[in-house]
Amino acid sequence: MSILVDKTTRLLVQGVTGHEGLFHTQQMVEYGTQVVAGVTPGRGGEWVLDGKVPVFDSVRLAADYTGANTSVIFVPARAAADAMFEAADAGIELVVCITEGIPVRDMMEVRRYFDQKNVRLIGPNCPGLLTPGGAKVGIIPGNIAIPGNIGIVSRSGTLTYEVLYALKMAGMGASTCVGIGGDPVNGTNFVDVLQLFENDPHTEKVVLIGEIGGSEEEKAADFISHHMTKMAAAFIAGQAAPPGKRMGHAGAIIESGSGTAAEKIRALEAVGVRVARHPEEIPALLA
Amino acid sequence: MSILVDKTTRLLVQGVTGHEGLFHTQQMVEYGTQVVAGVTPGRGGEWVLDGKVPVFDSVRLAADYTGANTSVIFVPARAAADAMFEAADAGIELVVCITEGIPVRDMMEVRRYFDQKNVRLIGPNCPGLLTPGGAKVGIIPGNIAIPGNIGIVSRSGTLTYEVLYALKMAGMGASTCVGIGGDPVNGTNFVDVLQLFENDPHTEKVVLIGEIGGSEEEKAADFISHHMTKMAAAFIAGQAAPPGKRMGHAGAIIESGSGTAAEKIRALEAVGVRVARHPEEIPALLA
Amino acid sequence: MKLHEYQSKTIFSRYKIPIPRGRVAATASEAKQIAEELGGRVVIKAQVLVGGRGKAGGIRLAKNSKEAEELATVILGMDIKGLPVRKLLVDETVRIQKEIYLGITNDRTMNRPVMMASSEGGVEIEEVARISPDKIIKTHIDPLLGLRDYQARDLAVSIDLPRDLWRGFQEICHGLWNAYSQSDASLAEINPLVITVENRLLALDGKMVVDDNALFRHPDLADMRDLDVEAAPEVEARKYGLSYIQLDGEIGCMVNGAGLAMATMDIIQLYGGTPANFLDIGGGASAEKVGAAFRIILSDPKVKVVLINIFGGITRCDEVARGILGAISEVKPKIPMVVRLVGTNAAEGLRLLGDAHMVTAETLVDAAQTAVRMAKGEGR
Amino acid sequence: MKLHEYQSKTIFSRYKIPIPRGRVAATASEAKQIAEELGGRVVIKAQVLVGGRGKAGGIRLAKNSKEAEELATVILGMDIKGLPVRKLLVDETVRIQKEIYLGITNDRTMNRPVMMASSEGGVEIEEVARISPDKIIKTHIDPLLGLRDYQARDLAVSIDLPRDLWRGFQEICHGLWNAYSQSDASLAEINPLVITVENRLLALDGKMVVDDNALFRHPDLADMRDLDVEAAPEVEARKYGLSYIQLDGEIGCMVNGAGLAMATMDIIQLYGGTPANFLDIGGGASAEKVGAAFRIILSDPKVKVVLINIFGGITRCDEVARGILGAISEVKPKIPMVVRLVGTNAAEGLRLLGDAHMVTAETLVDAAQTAVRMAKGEGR
Repeated sequence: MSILVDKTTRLLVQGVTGHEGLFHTQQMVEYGTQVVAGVTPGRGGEWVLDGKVPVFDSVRLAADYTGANTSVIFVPARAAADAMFEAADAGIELVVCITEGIPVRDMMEVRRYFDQKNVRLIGPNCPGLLTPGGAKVGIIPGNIAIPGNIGIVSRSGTLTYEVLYALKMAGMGASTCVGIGGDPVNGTNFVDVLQLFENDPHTEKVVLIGEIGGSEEEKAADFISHHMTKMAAAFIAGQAAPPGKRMGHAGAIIESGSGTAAEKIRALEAVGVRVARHPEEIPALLA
Repeated sequence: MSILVDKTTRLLVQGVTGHEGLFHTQQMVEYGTQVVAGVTPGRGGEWVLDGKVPVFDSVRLAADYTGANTSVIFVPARAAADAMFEAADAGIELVVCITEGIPVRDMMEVRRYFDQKNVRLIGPNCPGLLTPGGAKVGIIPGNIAIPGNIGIVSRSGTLTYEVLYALKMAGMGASTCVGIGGDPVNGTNFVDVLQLFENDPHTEKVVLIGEIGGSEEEKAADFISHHMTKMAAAFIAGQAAPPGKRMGHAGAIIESGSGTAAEKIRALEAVGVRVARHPEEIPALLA
Repeated sequence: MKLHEYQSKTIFSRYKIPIPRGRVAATASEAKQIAEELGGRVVIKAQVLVGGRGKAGGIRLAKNSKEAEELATVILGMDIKGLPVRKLLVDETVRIQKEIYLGITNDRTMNRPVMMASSEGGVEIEEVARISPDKIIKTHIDPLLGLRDYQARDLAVSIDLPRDLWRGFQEICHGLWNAYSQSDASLAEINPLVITVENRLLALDGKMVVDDNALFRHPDLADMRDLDVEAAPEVEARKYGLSYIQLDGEIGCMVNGAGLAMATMDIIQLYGGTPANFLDIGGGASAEKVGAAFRIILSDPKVKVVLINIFGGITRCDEVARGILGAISEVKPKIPMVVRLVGTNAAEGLRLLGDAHMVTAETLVDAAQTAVRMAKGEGR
Repeated sequence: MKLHEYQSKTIFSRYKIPIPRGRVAATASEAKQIAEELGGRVVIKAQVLVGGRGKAGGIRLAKNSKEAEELATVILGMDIKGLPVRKLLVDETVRIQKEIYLGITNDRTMNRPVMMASSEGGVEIEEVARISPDKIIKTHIDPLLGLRDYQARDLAVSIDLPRDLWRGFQEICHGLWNAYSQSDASLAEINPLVITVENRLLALDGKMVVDDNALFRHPDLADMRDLDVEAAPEVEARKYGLSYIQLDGEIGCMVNGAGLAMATMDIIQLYGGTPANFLDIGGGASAEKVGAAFRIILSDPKVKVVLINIFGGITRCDEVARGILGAISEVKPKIPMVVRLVGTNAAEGLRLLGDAHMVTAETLVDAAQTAVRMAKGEGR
């Protein structure tokens, strides 16, 4: 029915007592996600959300006491790399980092470490994961999607919500929606998620939402061409973006003339992916 | 007939133009080892040993041109870690580091890197490898051993020669002799080599030569007890050594009362290993 | 954040990279004095953060201190590609034997930094990459290990550097790597790195770009920011946590989320309009933020229509609508606006805006088409 | 190489670890002056590189500067476990609320450094390990990543440190890690790390051991070596590239190779003798090296016999024999010697020595048994 997260996910929230962390923890709990623990150093022993979620001083303690297997990170950018290392070293299997604005050097170190430890990282600078009707890990609004058989993977936030919402309006549901984030160096990429969707018996079609910068969309096209049997549609943001300027996301930039939307669209169309001209066209392409 | 090195080994010598490097390269060539290249930065394009061995400026160039798959390192201690990284990054499969006196911090970084890259390191501060009649990679004198079915693994240099020589005098030969070195942090350890000997159809018995310090001999005893079918004899040096003093080798020290010879002998005897009272007793124990 | 040549070279010299003697000047008389100190013959270089200074006449050779003063006066009066020249670097002149290239940047495909060297220095590296890519030698740096000495040596070997310069080149490589990693840079470049006729290596020109996200660790670098480089509205936007980039079109955009903001520009273009800007207001939409966004968009006289596209997820659309109304009553924009709200409580939000006689739309297609029509003066 | 308390604490303070105010003194009048500067009440600590200074009376409290001078005079006259006291540390006194432990060493089983903390400070950590091992909290440090902040925090949590001290404790952990790794230490220890009644953390005592092999990177640390710590012959041996450790026995040993040197000591003991030393002459055996080795062995008056055990591998035994003969003709030792040569050209070597009327042996067993008999005055 889904990839990465579902009703069995035992979630821990790093930065649970912060403004953002607490708000989204409540949203996740209300959605039905099993939030088993929170971590805020110095606040161990407290409870948040009217006694629903216990707070620990460290990830290790939280994981030991509660059996958490997934962590979502809401700590400030300057502490985020440490939070990711802490989660990986404590044996967490899936780490989802929402935090935006983490230095690239930190992320290169984190990525290097996670690759070698074989811990899966989603993000950073991402909206997280939503398995409609199953679990919500991150900040994707729960009410904009319904359960279904379409897998969505995206570098963007609200643009993804737009697509989920358009699908819902068309009566189409999602198996899992994965926001991989808009940073130039991140954890899981398009190809990783496409592989998971290809192997998931409950996903029948996939939507890829890319944008300018880097070459992950081209790699995705290559993967789709050689390894995917399922139907794929896509949208690439940034056709009107000028070169050399960062379009909000740290990774969304056309450098030395490469990483343009046109290139990416060409690569995807060349392998049979139907590329939408605008987000609201996606449902029709999947019909 | 052997483990790790044999007639097919294509050897490269790092530090080939140094005093030690050149002398031992000659010895290795005379023994019949296929020494295909040497490396000394700044000396690329020269030849040593009367045109027998070409010199390159880097390991990558040497490996690309000659197909070297094994490297032996004779560079000074302060450049040794870099030489090991260079070899690993150039795709060398087996790196043998003779150099003594490398800082522990360097070796911890090297070990961490090699573990993750899955490159095998022998040493440092070791005499290297000898497969009698096959190949000599390092500084073990070629004339003190004859081919045979006994595998030898040791933390020591001349003490090992003593044992090889005693075996030769008794008409007993070696499959391969592996000097793993006397430093506290090194590459391959006793257990790794015992595993290789256990799997080698031409090795029938093994000799382990340990010394005070650390707990590798205890780990070896544990391994022998659970995973070895072949007969094992051992000698442990340092029964008369006082605690708290480094006995020449950086790793040969009894610290906080642990790492004594008595402990190690007890551990080995407890799993049926015959422990010699002195090196010359070894051949009798194997008979 | 881009650093000026003089700032980059000052950082390089802290890491033992040899640079020409010289100093920065803000006036012609300072330039004259520096020229005197350096023996008269100097090169005067405009400090502006764009390429092509030389071709624009921003780099000139002075034979003596009087000429230095004259040329400084000329260059300080220049605008280069729209940027005013406020500072000059006055450097000793150097007799050059050969120009090479050395740089580091992040390779996002490999998730690690890459050091590049080329025997073809003095021209833009992108140019070398286009014409003779085999002249660029690359080595990737493990972020946990840092640059290894053998890697620097391999570069020296591969660009056929004379052997007597290897040691010095390796030291420069390590200096550049340390400057790069310890400054959280995303680019550090020496172009050209020259071999002088005296057979010394010297970093003649330098460029660094620092990761904005890491400036919290580098207050000294943050202080180096040159506000002249960016359009004033972009500077203003950053103050309010808005991400704004000015473009050439007629339809101003206000969107929440970077991806959606790009998609909004794209759909405007798709239907024949031209976006005037990229603007991401980020999470939430307080009257204060929306107001600042309005002011910034409207500061562009080319803007004929504003298209507001908000996806209400966690943020509720009725709250956003109230923010917009508050901002409008304060800013009082005189040009038409099209508002599209979607998601949580969108109906209520659209009702509030409709009551205030604003043009509302339900779909992105509808909003874009309406905005394009209005920009063309065709009314709704 | 062990560093003195005052040296270790000076290094700690460079890494922002808070230490008591204080200074080192070499004379009683200096101690008096420092005490005056610190307000009179001070603690005077003998700077010797052995444990148990306190029990030996090497640490005393002075109520005023006059008493400081008197106590300094006493302590500077002491020998502690055979080591003369040449320097004192004069520190301000501190009111202590609690003593904790913090240290780093290399864990050779894990091939990485380990940081240890304990709520039981002020006693030897080995003692804590023996009595209540669960009171020692350990965290291993990835040599490529360094200490992570969460690890320091986890230690603070695990030793039940009050929360208001966490931030300060984490900073001390980072300071200690940086001091450790940047000094190539094999031990860096703060014991006790105290919480004062004013609720401050303070490193009251400090110990560092630095990797001898890494001293080439740290000339400043190499200069700190205290030659008083080592027996004079050990210092002398290092000059010649010999590795020598003096023991209590009667049979002096000269061997090539550390493992074989230990095995030689072992076999002497096996046959009822007592080794007088460990001595590895390393590779080769020049007359100069052998001569120095003889002089060092013979400087020990307990030595009754010398056993020379050389395995000729790369080195040829006849060359070694000539080296021995050369050294003997120069040093002229007056006690008997047993020489065993084995390996390449052993026969020739033994013949040369036999001609010079030396006792030779072919096997290690024979050599050891002969030496033991001779030491007991039983002749060959």
